[in-house]
Amino acid sequence: MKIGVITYPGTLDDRDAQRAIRLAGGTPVPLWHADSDIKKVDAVVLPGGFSYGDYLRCGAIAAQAPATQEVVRLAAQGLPVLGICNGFQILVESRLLPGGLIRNEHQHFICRDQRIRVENTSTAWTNLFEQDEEITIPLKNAEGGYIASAETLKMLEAENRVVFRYLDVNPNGSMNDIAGLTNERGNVVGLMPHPEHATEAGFGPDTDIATRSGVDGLKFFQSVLKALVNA
Amino acid sequence: MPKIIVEIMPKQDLLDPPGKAVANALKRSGHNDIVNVRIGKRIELHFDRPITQADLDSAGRVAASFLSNDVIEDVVAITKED
Amino acid sequence: MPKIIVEIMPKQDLLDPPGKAVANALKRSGHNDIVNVRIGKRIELHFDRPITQADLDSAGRVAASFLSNDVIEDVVAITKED
Amino acid sequence: MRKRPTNVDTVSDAIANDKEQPWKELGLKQDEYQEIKTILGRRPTSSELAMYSVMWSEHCSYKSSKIYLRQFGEKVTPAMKKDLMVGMGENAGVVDIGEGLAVTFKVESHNHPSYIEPFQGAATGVGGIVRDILTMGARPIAVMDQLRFGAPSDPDTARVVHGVTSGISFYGNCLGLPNIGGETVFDKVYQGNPLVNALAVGVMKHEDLKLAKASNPGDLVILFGARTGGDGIGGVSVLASETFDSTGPTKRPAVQVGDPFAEKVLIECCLELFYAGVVAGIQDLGGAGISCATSELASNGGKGMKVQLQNVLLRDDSLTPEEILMSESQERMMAIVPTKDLKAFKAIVTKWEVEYSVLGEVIDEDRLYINWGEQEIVNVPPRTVAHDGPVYHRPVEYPKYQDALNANSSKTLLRASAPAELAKQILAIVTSPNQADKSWITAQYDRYVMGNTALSMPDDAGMIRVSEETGLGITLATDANGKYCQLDPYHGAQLALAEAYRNVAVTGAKPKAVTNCLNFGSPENPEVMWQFKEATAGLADACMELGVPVTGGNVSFYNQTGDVAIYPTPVVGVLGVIDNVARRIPSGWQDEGNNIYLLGTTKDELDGSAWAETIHGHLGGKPPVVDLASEKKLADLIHGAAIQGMIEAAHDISEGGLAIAIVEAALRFNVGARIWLDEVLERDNLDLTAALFSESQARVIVSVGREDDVKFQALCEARGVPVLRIGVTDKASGLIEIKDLASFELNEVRKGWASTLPELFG
Ligand SMILES: Nc1ncnc2c1ncn2[C@@H]1O[C@H](COP(=O)(O)OP(=O)(O)O)[C@@H](O)[C@H]1O
Ligand SMILES: [Mg+2]
Repeated sequence: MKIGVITYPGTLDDRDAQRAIRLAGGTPVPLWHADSDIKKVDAVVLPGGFSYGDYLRCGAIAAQAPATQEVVRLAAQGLPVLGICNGFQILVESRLLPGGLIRNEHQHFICRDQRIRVENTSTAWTNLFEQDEEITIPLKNAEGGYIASAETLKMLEAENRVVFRYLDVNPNGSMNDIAGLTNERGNVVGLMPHPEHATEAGFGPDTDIATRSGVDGLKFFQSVLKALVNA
Repeated sequence: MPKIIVEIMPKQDLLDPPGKAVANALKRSGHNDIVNVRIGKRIELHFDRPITQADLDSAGRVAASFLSNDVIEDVVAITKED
Repeated sequence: MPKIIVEIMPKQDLLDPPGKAVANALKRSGHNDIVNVRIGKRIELHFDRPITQADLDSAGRVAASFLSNDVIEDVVAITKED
Repeated sequence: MRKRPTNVDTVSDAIANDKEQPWKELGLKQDEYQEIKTILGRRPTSSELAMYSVMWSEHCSYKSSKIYLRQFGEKVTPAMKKDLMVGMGENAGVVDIGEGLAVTFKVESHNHPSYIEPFQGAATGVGGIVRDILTMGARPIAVMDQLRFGAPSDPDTARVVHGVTSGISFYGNCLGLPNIGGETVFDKVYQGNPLVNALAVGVMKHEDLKLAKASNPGDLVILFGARTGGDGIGGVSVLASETFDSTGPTKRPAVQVGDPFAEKVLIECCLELFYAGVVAGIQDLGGAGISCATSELASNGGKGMKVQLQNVLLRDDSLTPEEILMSESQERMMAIVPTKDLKAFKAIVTKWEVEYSVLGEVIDEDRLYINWGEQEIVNVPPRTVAHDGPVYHRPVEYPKYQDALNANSSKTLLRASAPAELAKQILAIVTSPNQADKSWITAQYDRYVMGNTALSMPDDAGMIRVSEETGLGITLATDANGKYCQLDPYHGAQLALAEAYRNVAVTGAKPKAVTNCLNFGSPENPEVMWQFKEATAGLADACMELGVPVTGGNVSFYNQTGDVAIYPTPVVGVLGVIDNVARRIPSGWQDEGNNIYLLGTTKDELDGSAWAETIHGHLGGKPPVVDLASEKKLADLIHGAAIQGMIEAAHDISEGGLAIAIVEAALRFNVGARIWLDEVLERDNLDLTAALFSESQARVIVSVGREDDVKFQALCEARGVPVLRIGVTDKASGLIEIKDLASFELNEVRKGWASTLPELFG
């Protein structure tokens, strides 16, 4: 299975996303923001980073890129898309997901090992999790506060579209402790924490067993492979 | 230099963490009469020729579609300065 | 709601990375007449009573000393709105 | 549009008429100005004056430190040079780490700008050091930051702390470089002179090594990256006002604004240029901008250059040639490109949307010619600008206060003997700003990006995997103890090296090379110069003894307010190599029932300690005794034991002594321990205060699984490392229990330890 990873100017976690796809058993395909040809990939990851410096609004400039436009078009046809951190911001700016992401409540960039709960396991990227499974993956952002109007929030909750919720601490002031969302169809998922940084033992978050041995993020990428096989 | 000035504010009923932080700091330093602070953007678009009505129209479109995000922000003013 | 609006821009000679990024994005989407973009702040100070001259004076001091950093920014306008 | 200036001071003007020049305002001495006239056989043009004045400044020419820095290159054995691919003098040193890979690393100061504008000062500090690493042909892979702030209680400290940490966070995070460690120290001596040092490290294949030289006549000189603007050139305004008509800008800003996004793009673009093989030489633009890049590239290559300064792409057309020559606009590079490769060069920079312009070409003549349109404004031998600057033998004087300071030992300070009192002291030190949890700062830094971070804060050193195939990795630690250096700069510098070396060793890596950033007061003060002389000698001697070469570094003088200098603060960074990062040793305990050993012996050494400072507000006496032979033995032992997988955790003992080391090892994973000190007290003949808080060197605590008990002790004995079992880990209790002394609830200790910085800085 070929999974594309888009690199924008200022993208940082693209190689990490590619490594995670490889570790899950998929074939990563590097994609370039300026190219609307996304090489017939079976799914796309919009990785983390600071596309265009995150100036103006995070993800706003990247949302205009030819590759993003193509992803928006194909997402409507069911292409699985995962937006991580800056990728989530790009999805929001592209209107593939509702609401907005603003400056963290405490005003600082924050990097921490974050516990979250998986509340929707029917998406393309979460089907291997147990309902309400609690996992730990790194979080690192300065603009991760999720906001939306009261109606939007109500709709998201009613339609079970909140996929991930923060546990223990709400690290950025997100409404309803929202860490990640999906679209109506369940093929597009965006979240602030970074599953790709918890896919290789030795380089992930700490666990009770050993330093940096957490690999809870691996299931995101295995899930999409499974969804693609079943599709 | 001729310029068009676009002013954008966070939506009234949505959170504005930087504004809140500044409001708290002002309160701590005794400015009790300021009940609230909101922080938005002032974007200057510079031209090297006089600005036309067409420029203003086009700036309005850019302001609504790209410079601001209407889910979380409002364009509160578009003015020109010669 | 009565408010004082403080407008702050990056100093002219200094690099303004956000402005540069937006200018480039506008160029890419065909807005070739915009030669430069600068991005500053628009800060609203809200009051729950009419604004006095004393408020404006005090806002001027706060704008110069706290809301802006005079090493890299200029306060370009202080206005009130009732 | 502001207009491009035409009225410039040309070489023919300079030949035709002598005139008053503002050499003094530009920081030159009378004899230096005379020397320039002698070199040129005429007065300099104002552009030449701009170039010489900035290149001959302390910052660029190292004129006061040069004679001392030489010893880093001289006090070396052939064995130390063996893996050194590039030594002192280049943008950064390069070390062969095997498998065809090389590592380049360097630490640099950005102290003064970070006081004026903390956010931008610190941000551009990170940007600058990263470009140094990139210039060597390497991909930058991590950063670290070494910070010294004033007293936490001072009202100005919060401004600097917030600005500096968010500046480092912003720039480093946006570049996608994991921050893998650093230092944070508060002391009122740094009040008006905070220290902001930043370290960057990069990796490359041997064959990708690049040097900053222009050696082939005909090659093109290309400036690329950000446009040149009027920032960071406050100083040359005197020249601008002289040569420019009255409508022009008068005062340019003295600070620079960084654009990490532009730098990130520049990094990727440069690496692509390197791999394409289209760059014959490259230099980053830092201090002294184009003046530095042109003269150094030409001088290093033993050639000359012809440059058209009007080809420089500007943000502001009104910049004068002098200002363009000196502008310190960030995120720029200068490349030397063979004509035949121009097309390929263009394609790559265009792909990355990076602007460039061809400024001129390399010529086969020992001359740097710079033109402004038709007019010649610079005509100089490049070496005289870049390398043959003044060298000072500044007066040196033993400080008048030194003897009294050394005589004022901590021996007279009251020592507690009641267990409750000692327990209180432990907590006081654990929660003091200098020993407290640094997460408030480090949580603002991305430690995950790139997916190769094997160790970072709060472990003793940072560790990065450089080869995904073999697991080959590097370790980095930096240290400096200004108080020790104030008491004795020679040994203080050695103690900094010893601690960084030990911090690298406890991760299981082999220490390999050294960088340094020497932060001192004014070189014009003979007592400061004495400290500098002592510190450099101490460091060079210790490097020789430990067999680790200095590969590069940086000097920052004038860190003083009025007559009051900072403590001498030589930050020392040690690079280690580990053949597989999977064997790394963390600093905290994790398993149940492991034995805890104290390696090394403890002396009664409390002068300059955290105990003396926190409990008594005292600084005086002599720092702990340096014992490099023992450091080396200890490092070899840990390396040997790590290869056999015997050590579960290792944590070095430094500021705060054994007590703090125990607390830190427990807090790492929230695993407690039962500790007994009777044998230490007896063997080393100590009282409890010394056992808990002495800062004796060459000591480490390690935890070892029971099954390896006999083997480990035998290994220590065989290698002559003193070893004593002082406890066992205890996972379930949630306590640190020190026999006959006190029992600490880990959760309570953590609360105090973790809340200090948030309470101070929000
Ligand atoms: N300014 C900083 N930037 C990055 N890391 C830091 C900084 N200050 C402290 N740290 C990290 O926090 C941890 C604890 O620091 P410290 O107590 O100084 O270590 P040590 O006990 O080795 O002296 C270390 O991992 C160190 O690298
Ligand atoms: Mg340590």
